[in-house]
Amino acid sequence: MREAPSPRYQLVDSVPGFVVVERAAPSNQSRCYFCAEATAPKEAYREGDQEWHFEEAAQSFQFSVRDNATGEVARFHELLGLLYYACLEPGSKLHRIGEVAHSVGISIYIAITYDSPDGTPCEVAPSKLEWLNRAFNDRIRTPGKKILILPDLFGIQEQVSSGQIMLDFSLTTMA
Amino acid sequence: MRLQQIADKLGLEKLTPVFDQDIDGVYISDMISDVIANAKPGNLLVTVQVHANAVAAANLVDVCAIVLAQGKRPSDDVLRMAEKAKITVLSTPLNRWQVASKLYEVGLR
Amino acid sequence: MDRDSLYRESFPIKGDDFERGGEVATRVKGLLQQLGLPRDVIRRLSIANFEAEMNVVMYAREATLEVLVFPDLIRVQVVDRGPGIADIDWAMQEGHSTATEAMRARGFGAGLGLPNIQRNTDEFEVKSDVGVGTTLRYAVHTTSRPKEG
Amino acid sequence: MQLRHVVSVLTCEILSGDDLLDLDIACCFAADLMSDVLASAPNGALLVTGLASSQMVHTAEVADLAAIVLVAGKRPEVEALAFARQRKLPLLLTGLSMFEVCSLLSQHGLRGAVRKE
Repeated sequence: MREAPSPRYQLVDSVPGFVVVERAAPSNQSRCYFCAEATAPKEAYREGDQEWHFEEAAQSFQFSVRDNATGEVARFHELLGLLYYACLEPGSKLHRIGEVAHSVGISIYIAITYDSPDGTPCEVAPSKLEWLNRAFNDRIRTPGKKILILPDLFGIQEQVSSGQIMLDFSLTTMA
Repeated sequence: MRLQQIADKLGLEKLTPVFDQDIDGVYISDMISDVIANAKPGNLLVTVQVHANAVAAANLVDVCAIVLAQGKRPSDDVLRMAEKAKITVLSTPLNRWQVASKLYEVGLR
Repeated sequence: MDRDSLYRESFPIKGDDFERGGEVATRVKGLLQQLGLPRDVIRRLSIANFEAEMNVVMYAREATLEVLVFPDLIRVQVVDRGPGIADIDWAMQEGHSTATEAMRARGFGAGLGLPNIQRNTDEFEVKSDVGVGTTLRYAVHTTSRPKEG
Repeated sequence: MQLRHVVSVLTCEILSGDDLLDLDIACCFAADLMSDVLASAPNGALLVTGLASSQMVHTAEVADLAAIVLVAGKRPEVEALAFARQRKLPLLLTGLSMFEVCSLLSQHGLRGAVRKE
């Protein structure tokens, strides 16, 4: 196998864990967080007047990106997963934007984030997104191909299902 | 080794046109997170995962092709998505173990 | 501009800097969030800004995206130095927005997401000089008055 | 092939079943999707997997598999390990990838599973 030249930006410190989806009663609000424990916690707990119940867990991982030139490291603890534009409904705004970008060799992915404790999505800082983009683009070897990971400018986070986000849900289904 | 050569040697069924290129190693997994974290550009991805996200992850890390083991077939939508992203999808009735053995026999490492 | 804006900020966009594509739209979104604008206004402007930014990233050398905040609307002006658009009417036709190969063959540079920008905004205007550049001006009306700060 | 042979070929860490290394492994099945294991893995097979959750051991138990190799340096869930120890199910860890495990073992003569119909 040929040794690829060492890339400047690299995914490092991969920590395995779980994406845990939980739901509150009585509000029926849902939120998700990352758990790096060896076992996803499944016990219900109270927070104010809400009781949070475990709903689902998927195997996942968190990682950092290291700039090998400076040794700086950024951890992506807010990143839940990436959503490929083509996994969205054809004709939707982002799908259409993604098609245009695709025709010039750019693959658009949306960074979907974990929820903050109040249930609203976290945000990935633009500077960190740039690192993430460089880390993935440094790995690409197909000439002319580019990855563009965007924040959720389009408000799609609340409309997508976990099946559309790159996560390992349903791996353990024994159907 | 070229993708087309491997497809011919193992008798893989072509579910999309073959976007021929050099293969750099093999990665076997059905887990999207594993593929994103560990698969390398130019890898041949062997999986039974036929979900659209397998194509999404394959495109993200620029693997050269997806080999679906155990005769798995994705939906036409997923195949169209792969073809559009210029990711070759091949299928074989062999299981992952058998695919791995054969790929090793023909010289992939 | 026929009246003074409450606030204005300029953001430079560099052509061919793919990995930062979307950065300006992201920063502007942060600004709009600070202004406490309705979510729908932010979303529509973000889509328009992203389209405009990508046009620059894909086709132009550089541009400036300027955001002007008024009590009842947000105005955005994108001035690029690039190939310009030879036939704006053609570029504005639905369906031509995705036919980039054909567009490039016909010498169109920008204009890629123009119909989408128009769809998402309340005012839209495009001016272009071939070989010089393109100026986009668009605005979204804010139903509620922006909050202080 | 004896389990101890698998351990040496893959330089495994033995988390469970260090007293079961004489076990004879008939064949091997590689999978991350547990539904797939249930559908296709023959009993007595060695399961090669990247799934670290307790479903992995439960599935191995239900499908009557001989042992499990967890690949790519993954650590099993605490419950999974406790279950494996309790049921005397050998659980091995290796830093090798699934492809490396499959190709190395087949090179050393271990057969793949013939597909159950």
